Amino acid sequence: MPHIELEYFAQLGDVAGRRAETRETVAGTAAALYDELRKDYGFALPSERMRVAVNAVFRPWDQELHDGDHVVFIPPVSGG
Amino acid sequence: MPHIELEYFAQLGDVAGRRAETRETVAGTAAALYDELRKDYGFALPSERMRVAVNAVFRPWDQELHDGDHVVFIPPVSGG
Amino acid sequence: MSRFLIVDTLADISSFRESLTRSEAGGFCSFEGWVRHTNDGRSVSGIEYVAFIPLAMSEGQAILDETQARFDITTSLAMHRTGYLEVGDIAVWIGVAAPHRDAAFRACRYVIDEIKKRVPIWKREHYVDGCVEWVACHQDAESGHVPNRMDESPETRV
Amino acid sequence: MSRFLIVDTLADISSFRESLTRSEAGGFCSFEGWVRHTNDGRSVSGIEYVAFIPLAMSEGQAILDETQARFDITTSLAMHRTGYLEVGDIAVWIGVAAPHRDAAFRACRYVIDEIKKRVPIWKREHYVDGCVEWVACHQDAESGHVPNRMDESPETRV
Repeated sequence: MPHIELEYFAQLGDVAGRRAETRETVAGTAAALYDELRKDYGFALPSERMRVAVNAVFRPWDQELHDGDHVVFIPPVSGG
Repeated sequence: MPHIELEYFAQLGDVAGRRAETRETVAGTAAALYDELRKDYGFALPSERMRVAVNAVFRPWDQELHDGDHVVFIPPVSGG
Repeated sequence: MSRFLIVDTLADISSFRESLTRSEAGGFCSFEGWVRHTNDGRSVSGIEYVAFIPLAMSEGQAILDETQARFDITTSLAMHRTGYLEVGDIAVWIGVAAPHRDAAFRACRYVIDEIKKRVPIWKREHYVDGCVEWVACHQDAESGHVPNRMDESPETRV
Repeated sequence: MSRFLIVDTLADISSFRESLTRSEAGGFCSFEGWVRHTNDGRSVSGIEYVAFIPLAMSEGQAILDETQARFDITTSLAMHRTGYLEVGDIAVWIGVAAPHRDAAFRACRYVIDEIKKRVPIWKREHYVDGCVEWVACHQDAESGHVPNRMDESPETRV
């Protein structure tokens, strides 16, 4: 199974109880991976409210994931 | 005749050849005084393009003038 | 060189401003976001900012590049803080120099609006009563629904 | 105390900005007008500003009072230079602090727009070729008519 590097920001980090992890997953897309994480951690935010970055670039939800990819799910931002 | 204290700014000072003067005049209003000055100095600007300040307060053109009043005709401003 | 800076210490805004002076610029507009002492009536002791730094830097730079293309400006620079900020500290600084003032104002406004929409930075407010909450989304974890306030981001406050 | 200042020496804008910090303000917008090196393609060596000081001060203060009444802002300050300024010098500085950014931007813009319309200050440009001309009206003395450019004041340039 591919290994994915995950980083968690803001409330995702609090809910997951960690800032980062390496995860073995069969999820083939960013969307599938987020569904998996919602089941595991109970993230409240639906993907419609989120964006996803793969290897530090914004990508569509159907982005295919490959072994070693770095994935960050982006909750609504609040900078400024 | 009343004595009026005049100060000239910007191009008015250049055209009049002075920055200030005390003028004896029969002009009873600011408008009449400006007409008199246009005749004497050849100011190009019509009063519609000007404003007038009496004793350092903007006043209407029909403002009556009194002995000792300080009058400034204000050409279009260009600060900022 | 990137003109979108993410800085984890007190920023020297005089030097930012100085770096934007150009003899062809006649107007300069800057915006600063300051940490306020209250949010929704609660007393705030400070705000913690966290950024996903590589993406925040590239997205911030993209905003400045868009701004340069969209408005008739000479140059621009933006800085966003991370870490713990106290009331009165500068969270964000934006400066735009332009030949004329209209472009300077509109470009500066565009940059802050886009930063707030798009740059992956999050803030957590520390209240005087000891509570600590992620600003935009702390209601979600409790209620499981997306409140309107997330859309409107009133908590972003500036 | 008047918050509209007319200053005949190099201004310390850091202290102006500092004087506007408020813990209830979340947004701060400032505008600076700088002396540009060209006007209508001619090289400018400097600009001389002359003010009818008592009226300029009262009219400037009236603008700031209107701004305070019209926008939801915390405080504001404006400074205008007089005397001879070189290219790059600051001719005007305006700062507005507000709870939220929209009011800060709009109020700051209002102040500079009104200053340019109403405050009795005039500038005379010194060109590198040795000519010296009052900006808004130098065509009048020659032609006796009022050119459109006086209405639009393109020469004010920011």
